[in-house]
Amino acid sequence: MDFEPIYLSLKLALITTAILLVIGIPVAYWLSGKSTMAKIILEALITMPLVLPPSVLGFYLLLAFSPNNGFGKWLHEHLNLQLVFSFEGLVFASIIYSLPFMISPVKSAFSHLPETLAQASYTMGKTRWQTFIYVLLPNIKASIYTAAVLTFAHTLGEFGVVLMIGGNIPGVTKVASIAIYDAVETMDYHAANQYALILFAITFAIVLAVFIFNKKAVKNPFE
Amino acid sequence: MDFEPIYLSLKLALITTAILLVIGIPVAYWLSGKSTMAKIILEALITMPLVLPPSVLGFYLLLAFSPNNGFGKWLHEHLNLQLVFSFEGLVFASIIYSLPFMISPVKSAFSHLPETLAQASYTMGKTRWQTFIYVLLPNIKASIYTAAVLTFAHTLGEFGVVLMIGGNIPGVTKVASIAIYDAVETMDYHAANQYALILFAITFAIVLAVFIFNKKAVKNPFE
Amino acid sequence: QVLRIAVAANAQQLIKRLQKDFERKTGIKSEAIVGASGKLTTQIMNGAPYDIFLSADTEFPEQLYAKQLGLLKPKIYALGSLIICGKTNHDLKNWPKLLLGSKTGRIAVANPKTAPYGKAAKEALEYYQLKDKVSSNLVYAENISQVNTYIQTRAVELGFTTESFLYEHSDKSKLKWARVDPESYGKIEQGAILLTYAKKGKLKEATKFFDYLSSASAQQIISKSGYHLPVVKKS
Amino acid sequence: MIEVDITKRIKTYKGWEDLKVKTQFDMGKITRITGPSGVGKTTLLKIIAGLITPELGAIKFNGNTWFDAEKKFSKKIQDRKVGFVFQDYALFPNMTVEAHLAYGTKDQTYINELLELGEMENFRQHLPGQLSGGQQQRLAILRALSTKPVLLLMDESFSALDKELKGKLMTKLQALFLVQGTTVLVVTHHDEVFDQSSAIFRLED
Amino acid sequence: MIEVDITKRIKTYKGWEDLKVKTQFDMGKITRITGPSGVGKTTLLKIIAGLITPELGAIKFNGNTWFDAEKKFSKKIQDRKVGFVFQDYALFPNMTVEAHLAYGTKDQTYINELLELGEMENFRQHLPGQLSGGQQQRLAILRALSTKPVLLLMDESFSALDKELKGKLMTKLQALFLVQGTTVLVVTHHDEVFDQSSAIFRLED
Ligand SMILES: Nc1ncnc2c1ncn2[C@@H]1O[C@H](COP(=O)(O)OP(=O)(O)OP(=O)(O)O)[C@@H](O)[C@H]1O
Ligand SMILES: Nc1ncnc2c1ncn2[C@@H]1O[C@H](COP(=O)(O)OP(=O)(O)OP(=O)(O)O)[C@@H](O)[C@H]1O
Ligand code: MOO
Ligand SMILES: [Mg+2]
Ligand SMILES: [Mg+2]
Repeated sequence: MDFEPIYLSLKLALITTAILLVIGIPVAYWLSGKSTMAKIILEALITMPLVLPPSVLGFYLLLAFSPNNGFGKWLHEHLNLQLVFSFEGLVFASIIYSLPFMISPVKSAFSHLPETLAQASYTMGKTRWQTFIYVLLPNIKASIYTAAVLTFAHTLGEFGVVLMIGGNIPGVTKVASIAIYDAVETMDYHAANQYALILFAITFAIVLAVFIFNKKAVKNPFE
Repeated sequence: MDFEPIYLSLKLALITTAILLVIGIPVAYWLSGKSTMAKIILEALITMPLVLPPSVLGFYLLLAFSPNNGFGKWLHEHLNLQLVFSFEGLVFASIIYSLPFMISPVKSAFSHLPETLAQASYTMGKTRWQTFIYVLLPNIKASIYTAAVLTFAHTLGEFGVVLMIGGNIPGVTKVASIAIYDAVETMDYHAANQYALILFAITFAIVLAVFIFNKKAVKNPFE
Repeated sequence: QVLRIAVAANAQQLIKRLQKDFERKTGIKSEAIVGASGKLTTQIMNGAPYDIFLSADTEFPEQLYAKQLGLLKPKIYALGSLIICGKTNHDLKNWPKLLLGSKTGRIAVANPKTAPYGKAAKEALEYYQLKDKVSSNLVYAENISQVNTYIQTRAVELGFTTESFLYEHSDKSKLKWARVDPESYGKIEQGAILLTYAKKGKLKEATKFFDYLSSASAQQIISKSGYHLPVVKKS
Repeated sequence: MIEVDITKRIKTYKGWEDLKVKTQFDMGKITRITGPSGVGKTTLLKIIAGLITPELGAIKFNGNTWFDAEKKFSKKIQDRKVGFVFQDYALFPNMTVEAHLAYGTKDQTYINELLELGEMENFRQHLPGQLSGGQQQRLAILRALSTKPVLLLMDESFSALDKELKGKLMTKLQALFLVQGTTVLVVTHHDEVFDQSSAIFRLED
Repeated sequence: MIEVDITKRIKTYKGWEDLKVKTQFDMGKITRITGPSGVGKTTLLKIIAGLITPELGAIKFNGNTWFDAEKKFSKKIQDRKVGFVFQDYALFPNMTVEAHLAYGTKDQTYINELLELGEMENFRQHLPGQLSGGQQQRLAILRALSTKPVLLLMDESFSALDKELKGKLMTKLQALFLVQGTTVLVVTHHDEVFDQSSAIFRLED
């Protein structure tokens, strides 16, 4: 049993979730502000990558990032960044693919917060940023945990995009989802079950830990 | 250009979203109540289908529902229900696959509501059900729209599960995502682009309409 | 219902031609369900409504037959031919030397575990003792179609694929290619099987198509689509 | 007669403390509940309404048991037919003023009567977010009345109203209580709330 | 001197109405703002704090322009250095009592001073959800004071407190205002709020 794919998967999912937390939450906050037509359109656009089958999304990404085509070539020559057949590419693709699962629920949560919370903070001389960090974020913790868990799980199971732009290179882009898929394709059901079980067990433990932690944080005040 | 796959996809996504609204919201509500260990574990479990690559999930569903095996056989003989290579099967699989995207954000939204809202309704003699329908639901509208949009888009783009247990049968299980995939695989990029564009345009219009409607519903009180 | 033929991804171009010819001759309409051989096999084992299966190898049809999912013993309908090709500036005539010498970019092969063409490519690389030299350049595709996609989009410089790729590629001008010496890899025997499912109403049509596969006109199409013809065994 | 004899653990500045209440309230009367901030007045009202469960004791309403810790019995909130005016109003953000009342009664005449009583006739279509503090408080009172409760529990329900309005409103409310035979428990720090004809219960530490 | 001369469209029962206010408030003094429910008292405070933008007019604070509709100028809320006690408190559900104050000042001595002033020393670790109504209201006042504002805006901020507590608190607050030179605008319906030494501004329809 080769544990490298599982390690790679967890690494990919962790990095993707971390980056999405950093990018997604501020964007969600911004979107939750006074809604303009531009914001609404942007929000709808963020949902669009979902509509394409992952492998087709992967195909379009492949076109965009192929080192021999315009944009991919430019990236390669100027930033020395290769987004096909590389781990960085997987991270990038996963971010695009999971973006809406981070942004949308968090945005809704922000928009459900009463506006006097932020106002109270502003009158205390706090900037928008301080207000965001100390007042708004902590009060939508449950939604953020949920969004992070969905993103994490979704990235672990992602497969079509990864298969297309990753190239299944052992130790670099051969993540667990592909290893399981391979095992199923070769009808090595034993290996498939083993991989699936391990992935399940690890993820289940992580998700459970997050939820229990969340429960503790939002405890019933009369207990 | 064959429009049947697009029609099938929209039908599948609509039915799945509708069923998930009906099932998912009450479950989310139930989960948002006094949190017990059992609920936390269940919530973690709901996330698990995500962790598997879709085609592998499809594989396990195929095994479970295969008319040759125990459960699938039973379904077939007693309920005359065949869940492999049939549209019903796709609906069923999509429901499992998209479940967490409906339940998790809605659950978080419920748990962010102040508990005095429900209490006020109970003192007015209203049952839990009435309270749910008239008080709680309307106050998490934004989250429900978001969850529905994510579910809808996710089902449209779903592909691995569908391909595995649906089998790409024209008019029955050949949805747009598979048609696009097919087109890419056969290097008919023109058709792929066309399908992708149409799917994009339709979905974009639907999503935009939902968001605009949502904006109108949650209007700024000082306007 | 029309006749349903499950087809390995490498033969998706071939099947279109065969379908057209078959319909012209018999008036029987058919539809092709294209996929990786392994996936199609799993589906058939679990009740997929397919009448005929054209695999990329012989193992999968044999497995189906062993499970009594086939009506007749599988037969070989074509021998695959492996090529190396790419949108490259290099001349591929003497490709083993090219790979040995100059610095090449990424090379796509189908997954040797799941796709017969991948296995063949691996054998060829071993035969020319290039395996270690190029191993860091290799990327693995799910199936042969994905290799083709990589070649098409120039995500890779070279790829090992089926000769029939050349017959579906519309714009061949930029494409360089060379046949891989059949000596260097094991035969890619592609097997077909008439499935038990056909008994549910399409038996006559399915049998006709199964027989048609060995007809002269079918063989002509096969050999013009990038395949060799199987040596007909007397039984 | 409402008989209350309960013990509830609450968390105060001293840590966990027992809130012990043993008293009786007359039916058909208004009783004012007073006491220092944080002593447990709101908690007591919520216990009577069934929103908080005490650890020990029992509550009887007119001879009917509403709560009995020993028998592990607690009458359903819905069946207690109380009206509750929450200290923080707990209005429904999605409902207009009129919808709040229509949620409690189908009787349009009664709805109009209530709107007039609270001087809210001209705010029928307003949402809570569009109301001033005093308007919200009045709506909270009207909503609690909409179900014609047998027992009305009011938690500091006049604090946001000006003297004139408060005076008029209390006169009209007292008339209504008389007609409907409502028993009223009202938590307040303000002497002028129902000052005539009301009993006082003082909750002490 | 605070000079206010503004017009704001608000939605009342008559439809869209103009709230017109033209007045001056003395510096370093307490001014009570009264007026019928819904007349626009809260709106006025929010306009002064910069939370609501009027359509017309200007606001000057000690000669400095805070708002000028013609010049499209509005001083940032953060830079106005006001303290605001919201009618509905707007406490931060995630912060303990002590954290609320620490959010406004780094000075632990001052925090302790405030806690004592509000008789909240023993609730340092409580979250708003664990506080009684009166405790929440006191926290709202203390939080507004934590930044030592030049101008304190209080919206019906004593309504949930009992007479004794209110009396003590107001005496202590007045001393503090004197020391810090705070200008105070307090919206209230209750005559006993800062009854001595305060000016009155009545907002009419
Ligand atoms: N959810 C809670 N969890 C823990 N303790 C609480 C909770 N709610 C209230 N308490 C505590 O219980 C005590 C009584 O609270 P209660 O709200 O009943 O007071 P009250 O008499 O209504 O006071 P006030 O006049 O200030 O509204 C307070 O000390 C408060 O800190
Ligand atoms: N967000 C809003 N949208 C529309 N109208 C509003 C909004 N907030 C308040 N109003 C209206 O503006 C008017 C003034 O409200 P404001 O809150 O300033 O009154 P107030 O003088 O503070 O009354 P109270 O003493 O009842 O608190 C009210 O008639 C109210 O209905
Ligand atoms: O079974 Mo295939 O034709 O190698 O993808
Ligand atoms: Mg209270
Ligand atoms: Mg007000």
